[in-house]
Order: sequence, then structure tokens, then C-alpha cells
Amino acid sequence: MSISTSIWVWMAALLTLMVYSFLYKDNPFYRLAEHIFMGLSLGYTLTILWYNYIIPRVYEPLFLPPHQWSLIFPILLGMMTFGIFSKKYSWLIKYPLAFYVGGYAGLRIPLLLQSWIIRQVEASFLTPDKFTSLMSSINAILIFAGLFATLIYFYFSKKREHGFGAAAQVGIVFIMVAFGAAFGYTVMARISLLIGRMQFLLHDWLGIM
Amino acid sequence: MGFWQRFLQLDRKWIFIGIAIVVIIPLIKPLGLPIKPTKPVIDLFTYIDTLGPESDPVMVVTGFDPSTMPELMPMEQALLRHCLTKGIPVISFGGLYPAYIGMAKMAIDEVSADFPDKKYGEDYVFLGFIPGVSAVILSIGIDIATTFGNDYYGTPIDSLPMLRGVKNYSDISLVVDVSGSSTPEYWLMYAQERYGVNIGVACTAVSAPAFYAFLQSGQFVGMLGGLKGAAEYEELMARKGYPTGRRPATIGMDSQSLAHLLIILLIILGNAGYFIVRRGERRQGIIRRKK
Amino acid sequence: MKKRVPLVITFVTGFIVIISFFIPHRPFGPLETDTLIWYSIILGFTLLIGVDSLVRLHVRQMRRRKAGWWYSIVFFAGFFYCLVIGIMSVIRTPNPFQPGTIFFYGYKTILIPLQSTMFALLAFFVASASYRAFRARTLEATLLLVAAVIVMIGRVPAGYKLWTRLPGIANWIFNVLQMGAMRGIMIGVALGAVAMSLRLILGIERTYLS
Amino acid sequence: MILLLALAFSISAKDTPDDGGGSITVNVYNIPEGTARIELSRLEKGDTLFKEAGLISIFKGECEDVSVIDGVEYLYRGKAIAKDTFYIAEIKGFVTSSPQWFNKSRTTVLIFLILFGSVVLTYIQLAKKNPEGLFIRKLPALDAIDEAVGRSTEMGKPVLFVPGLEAITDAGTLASLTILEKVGKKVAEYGSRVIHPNFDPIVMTTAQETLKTAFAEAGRPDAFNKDDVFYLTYEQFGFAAGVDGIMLRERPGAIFLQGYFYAESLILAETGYSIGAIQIAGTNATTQLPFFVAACDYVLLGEEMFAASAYISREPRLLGSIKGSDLAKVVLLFMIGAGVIFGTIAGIAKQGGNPAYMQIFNKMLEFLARGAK
Repeated sequence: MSISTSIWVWMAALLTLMVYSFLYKDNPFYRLAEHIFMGLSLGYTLTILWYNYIIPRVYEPLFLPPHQWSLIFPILLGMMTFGIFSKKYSWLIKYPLAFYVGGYAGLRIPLLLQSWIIRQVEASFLTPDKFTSLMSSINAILIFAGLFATLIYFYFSKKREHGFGAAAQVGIVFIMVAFGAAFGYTVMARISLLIGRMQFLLHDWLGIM
Repeated sequence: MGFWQRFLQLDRKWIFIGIAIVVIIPLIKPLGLPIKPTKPVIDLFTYIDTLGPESDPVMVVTGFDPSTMPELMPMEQALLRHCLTKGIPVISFGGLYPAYIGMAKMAIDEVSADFPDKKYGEDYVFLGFIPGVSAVILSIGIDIATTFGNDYYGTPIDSLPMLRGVKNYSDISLVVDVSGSSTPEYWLMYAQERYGVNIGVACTAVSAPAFYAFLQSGQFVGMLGGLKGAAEYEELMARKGYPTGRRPATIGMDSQSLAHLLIILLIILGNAGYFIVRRGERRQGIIRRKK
Repeated sequence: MKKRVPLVITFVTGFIVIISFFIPHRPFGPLETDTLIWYSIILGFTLLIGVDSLVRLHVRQMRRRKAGWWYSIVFFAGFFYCLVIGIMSVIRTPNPFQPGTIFFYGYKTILIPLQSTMFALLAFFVASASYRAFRARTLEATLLLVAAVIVMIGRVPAGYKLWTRLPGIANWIFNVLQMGAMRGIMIGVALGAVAMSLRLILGIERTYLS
Repeated sequence: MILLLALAFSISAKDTPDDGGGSITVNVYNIPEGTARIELSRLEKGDTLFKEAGLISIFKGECEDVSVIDGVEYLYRGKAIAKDTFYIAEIKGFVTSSPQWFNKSRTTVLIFLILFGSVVLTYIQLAKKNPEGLFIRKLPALDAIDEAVGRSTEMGKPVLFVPGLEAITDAGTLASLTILEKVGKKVAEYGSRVIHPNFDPIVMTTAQETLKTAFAEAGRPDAFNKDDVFYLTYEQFGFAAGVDGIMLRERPGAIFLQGYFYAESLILAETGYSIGAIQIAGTNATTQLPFFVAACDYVLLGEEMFAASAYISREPRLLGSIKGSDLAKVVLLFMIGAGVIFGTIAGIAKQGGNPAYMQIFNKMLEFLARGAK
């Protein structure tokens, strides 16, 4: 294999190198790539907006039968956000904002209770089949101990004294081990990403592997 | 002492150069570190390997976009290669989201170029993107032809010889979802639980542990996780003497191992330096413990 | 008026959405999906505000001839290029991501490399961050370090070569030691977010309306 | 083909529970050996012909017919098709579908909600009546704001505040706004400047208002420059590239990364480190916490972000709600602890031949499992 003759491959390769040049220091090449990136991604976002939102969610349901006239309401709310373009009507945005924030707060409460809190409590229950061996019961107890100490660490309204402070300290120990493990765990995937880029440069562009 | 002190203040650029070197060199000159296939990978490989030209087709689903391509593209290609080598009919499905179809096209184009004797429509087919996500999965369970209508190139499904007699999941031997997100759970919920079709999964190293539970309960036939999983699959193919192409994952694994070792070496040296310098400073009374 | 009405709106929408979670009967049942669709429509409008802000920023830079103002020309070139070919592709084909369209070409050869290169910077940063942060300064830092190193090495073939039990230990750290603390953090985040949401609905937390 | 009326093969149908109507659940039992698929058909009362109504999963033996109309009576028939034979079963009487006013499967969530809500509300009321004696533990990351902004001003450098990559609807983004308010006041006091790039346009407009108010409250309304709060892009890595560019060119002395972040967290934090800024991070994204802890000077861990507003303002009602969710933690710990102990006892007792405890334990688990669905 030899070096690529495709202009597209060259463009992709040069952009890749421009971005990496930033690891050395800020330079005109990185700045160029950065601005191309910003411009393209904004144009890209608008295209996706058109394709994913305006056509299927506004145009089609509103103008094609059966007309969903109720959609005029969110469209009006959406237009109210344009109030910020004028000094006099900038407060108009507070209405859609309130609607937005309130609705999501309402959506979040039962969903968090359901899939985060109750699910985690359920998962923490020791089902007796976890007691199949000595090791598995030790594991189960360790998981509970970690959970217990971590929740104590997040207890805000009590002074950290005596046993309580010690439990919070144990909480930090567990939290740190967890962070270390999670960090080490993602290293692999991150290195894979770089390998992918390098394979592109060495194989697709330069053709030396 | 001077050396360690300087080492502790090592400029980040040297670390970056080090990482670049240990990633690039094995790519050009592979070291060939041994790869030991693990059970989930062997399971999936063996399942596909027992199939043949007379079996029902295998469906390979593309479930990733460019961001996870380095890990997942080698898997998709290895799976397609395996099927074409064994003569198993393959349906390549372009995915549940619009951005995936481009990845699917790249994979099928590159692999089919290595199999000039395999004919499109008879040995493999390519189905495009259909909006609907879970509705699409369900709909394939009822009728493939009405779900898709045409293949990616616009040919009616009914006129593709390979898909004659393939009505729905009951005529498919395995669905493998090559996914960078949580789509394997959809396939599990809507295709496997509902229609009982076998599911295999190929996913990133980050999402692999989340799917282990399903693997243990036997809901997935097997699993490839991360670049390591892809490399193991390539290794299994090589052991059987199948054509493996460039083996991008295997080549990458050397870099992966070296980069990990370099990071660990840096951590160890950093700590050694830290202790040596601190002991020196404490001896000179520079450090006073802060309360 | 300008603050009270929005607070009432927040309360009423929040309350209705909560109860609709428990009532499948019309008109409450479909409310959850309906509001999500409504929000996505509002979101579409707000994106235009973002576009306006960014375009203004660059126009300003060009007008004032600030150092490096010509980068703003690059920005506009990229923006209009993508917008024009994007809209053309959407009009011509039902899916702009269809391989073969000009939009897909631009996407594949410019946007994808930029995205994946930025993403792949993490490989370098993971290395530099671990070199710097993983020092055995305190007990906690030591634990962070040990856990990270074991998990890191346990996940590559070299780890297995080093000691056959290493991958098992790495898994144990990840599945047992990590699990309890992560669960605790998750429960904490969820409780905090629920309490925060209650405060929002009740109008106690109102920075967003300032 | 031969028609076989296998006695065991049977079918039942009932209105799908806990839904908004328009659905009937059909179950099949004793599916004959060798069945390839089961076709479902239905007869509307008054009609004479059965119409196709989909397939029943062999795996689950269940199917939901969602094409029915509430109040209309239907008769269902299942046809199990094997290689060269088929079996037919019909339901006993007509069924209809109807909507329900309460989703019983969500009772557990409702109980949790009522308990949690009333605890928090009670503590808010108590705090209003008795504002003394409310305590909140130290959060060093918030205490460090003064120092960070001060040092940055001394060096003549601006402050950078990144509100994360989520919309205003995310609880973390809302929490970051209260922190921004505090940072804004300090910046105004010191006469410095805060740069605020945005991923979401609504967050941008809200942050503009928040900072405007903060500057006004600090007595420097004229010092606020709206153009310092601007939009970048709606693309994850494009945003990261842009913020990195700002860091390298503006060289802020203090960087606040507060809100919900994804994989770009470490890209931002490492670039921030490289320019020597004090970094104060905070996120409710549990997956990104390890990276912030490794690369930043101070971090608000998860829930600590949501306590920030109470910590900064010391408003009794906010402190009360913090106390309320603390109590909820204790209750949850007791529940889990009880489950753990009871599960252990049940496990031991079962091995000793006494399954009674097990039944109670399973009931508890079932209650939770129903809520978590």
C-alpha cells in the first residue's frame, strides 16, 4: 500500500494533525481546525434540527391531516423565547422557562424515585442466593458497607464527630477506591480511540501498515 | 536528587510523546503479544462456526456511530468475514438510528471486496435504516418484507433470492447487535423475549460490564467487549485458518498493552520520585506537617 | 407579576406532570409523552437563539478587526457550507445520512475526523492525569492509585501474563468494592435531585428566574 | 394439515391492567410441542368473521392487542402452528378494554413519594419556625470560590465558568446557576470578568440574567458585559474544542466546571490544569466524577452540588429541605439494612428447612421490584 491519493482522506488527515498540534501549544492550525469545527457543527445542528424536529414534529402533524392543532401551544411558547431580542419583552421568556423547568421537575421526581432509588435499594437487598459461598457473602457485606459509609459521607446536617465522623471517613475510602477503579476501567476504551485515529493516519492516509 | 526533582516536574509533552510512540510503533511493527480468547467470545464464535450455507441467515445489526468506531468496526468486520467465509447467508442491517447507516455501508463494502465470489442478494444482503427503533425490532418479528419493503439499494425484498423463505425471526439463526449504546437491551426485550430469537452482542469496553448479567443468565449467546473482544475473535478465526484481513483489532492490542504499561510505569516512577524527594526534603527539614 | 406568574406556572405544570405518572386515564396518561414532544418543539426555537448569539459574536469580531478576526470567516464558511449541503440533502433524500449524499461526505470526511480526534485526545489526558494525580500522598490517594492500577492492568492481556489472577482481582474491585460506593453516590444524587425538584415546584429554589 | 383440538392448549384474555385503555392482554397456556408460531385472531361482537390480530410470543406466551376500541366486546382465538399440524383454542366469553384511573403497579413509587415529600415539607416548615440550630457541614469546594476568584483577579486574569452540557431542565445545571450567582457576585466585587461559554441557548439566556442580577446586587451593574456569556455549539466535542481554545487564549486564572458533563470532562480539566488555573469542579454525572477528582483542585461530589444553594444562602427553608433528604437517607439505610439482615436470616432458616421467613423476604423484595419496574 502507498500514500492515499484521495483528497478527502488528505483533508481528514490534515484536520486530525491540526487538532493534535494543540497538545504542543495553541497555534494557528489548531485555531483553524477549531473554527472549522464550530462552523460545521452549527450548520450540522441546524440541518438535524430541520430533519429531526421541524419536519416530523411541527410541519407534518400541523399541516398534514389529522391536524394536531394543540401543537400551536408549544409553538407559541417557543416564539415567546424570542422576547430576549428586545429589552422591553425580555421577560416573556420566563413563561416558557417556567413551563420547561416545572415540567421536567415533575417528570424527574417519580422517575428518579423509581429507577434510581427504589431500584438501587432493591439491588442492595441480599437475596439469599448470594449466600452460596463464604466469598459471596463477604462480597455482599462489603457492598453494603460501602453503600452505608458513602451515604453517611453525604449526610450534610450533622457535625462529623466520633463514630459518625469515622463512618464518613470510611465513606471517603470507599469513594476513592470506586473512583480509582472507574478511572482505570475507562483507560482501555480511551486508548482504543487513539489507536483508531493512528490506524487511520498510518493505514488509510500514509499506507505504511 | 536533582534528577528525581526534575522528573516530578516532567512536562506533559513528554508523556504525550511517550504515549504516541508506544501506540504508533506496534502498529508499524507488531509485537505479536499472545491473545487468549475468553468464554463469551468463544461462545459467540462457536455458535456462528457451527452454522453453514444451509442454515438460516445471521443478521448483523450496526448500532454505532463514528465516536465508537475504533472499537466496534473491527468487530463488525470480523463477524461479516466469518459468515462470508463459512458461506452463511448474512443480512447486514443498517441500524435503528439514521447516523449508523454510514458505518454499516463502510463495513459491508470493505469486507465484501475481499470476497469477490460472493454475490449480493444470494450470499449477503444490506437493509437500510427505517425509523421507529423498538417498533422496527417488533415489526421484523412479524414480516421482514413488509417492514423494509426494499433493501438499501432499492431492490424489493421479495426479489432477493437469499431472503426467499425468510419471513421473520423464526427464519433467522442469530441476531448480533454491534452496539455503542444500550440498543442490545431493546433487542433483548423486543426480539428475544417476544420472539425467542438468539441474540449475540458486540459492545464497547465501557458498556461490557452492564451486559454481563444478561450473559450469565443465558439471554445472550455470547459477547465481544471492546478492542480486546474483537482481537480475541480475530484470533479464533486465525486459529481455524480463516482469512482475517488486516486484523485491525489484533494489531491494536499490542499498542493497547504497551500504553497501559507505560501509564503504570509513569505512575510507579512518579511515586518513587515523590517518596525519594520527600524523604530528602524532610531530612533537610523543608517540610513541616500541616495541621 | 413578572415573577409570580412563572412561579405559578412551574408549580402547576410540575404538579400535573407528577400526578399524571400515576393516572393512566385520559387526559393524564399520554401527558408525559406529549410534554416531551412539546419541549422538543420549544428546544427547536431556542436553538435559533444560540445561532444568533454565535453569529453575532463572530460578526462583532470581524467588525472590530480583533486579533485573529479572519478565523471568523473560516467559521462562517464552515457554517454555510454545512447548512447549504445539509438542506440540499434533506430535500433530495429522506435521510441526510444516506451514504452517497454530499452531506454525508462532508460529515464523514470533516466532522467525523474532528469529533474522533477530539475524543481521542483523552488517551493522552488519561495518561497525564494519572501520572500527576495518582501519588500516594494520603491514604485516600493511595487507595485511588492502587485500585486504578490494578483495574487498568487487569484489563489487558499483559496483565494476565503478569499474574493469572490479576484479571479476577480487577473484576472483584470493580464489581464489589466499587459497587457499594457507586450505589451510594447514585442514591445521593437521586435524593438530592428529587429534593431540588420539589424545591423548584414549591418555588423555594428560584435562581433560574432571576 | 390436520386440525387438532389439543385439550391442554388454552387461551385467556383480559383488559390490560394499569393502562389508558385500548389494549387487551392475551395469554396462552400449554403451548404444544413443536409450535413454530401462534397466530391470534379476534371476532368483534356482532361480526361473523375472525380477523387477524398479530402473533403471540412463544417465549412469553403473551401478547398485547393494542388495536382494540374501549367498550367493544371481542372474542379471541389462538392458532398454534407446528410443522404439519395446528391447534386451536378460544377464550370462554367476550372481553372489553377500559382505561384505569390509578396505575396500581406504581403504588410503591407513590408511597416513596408521599413519604419523601412529607419529610422534606415538614422539615421546611420546622426550619421556618426555628431557623436557629440548623447545621450544614463544610463544603471546601464552595469555600474556595473566594480564594480562586481573588487570586485570579490579582493575576489580572478572567474567570471561566462552564455550566456543563445539559439543558436548563437538568438538576445539575440548575444547581450550577446558584453557584454562578455566588461566583458572579465575587467577580463583581473584585472588579474582574467572568467568561461563560454555553452549550444550551436557554442556559445562556438564564445565565445572562443571573449574572446581571449578581452584578447589580454587588453594586456594579455597569460592569457586567452580556457578550461574555455566549453560545458555542450544540456538538459535544465541538464544544470541548471551543472551550479549550478559550482557555488557551484567554488564560483564565480560575475555572469552574459546574453542571452535567460527559466524556469531555477530562479534556476540559486537563487543558485547564495545563494553563495553571485553580479548578473547582462539580457534577451530578457519576461517571465523570473520577476524572474531575484526578484533575481538579476542588470537586463537589454529586449530591453536594444540590446542597450548594442551601450552603451559600443559608436560607432556613433550603437548609430544612437538606435536613429532610438526610433523614430520607437514614430511612433508606434502615430499609436496606433490614433487608440485608432479614435476607440473611431467611437464607439460614431456609437451609434449616423453614421457608416461612423466605416468604416474607420475598414479599418485601416483590414490593420493591414492582416499584422499580
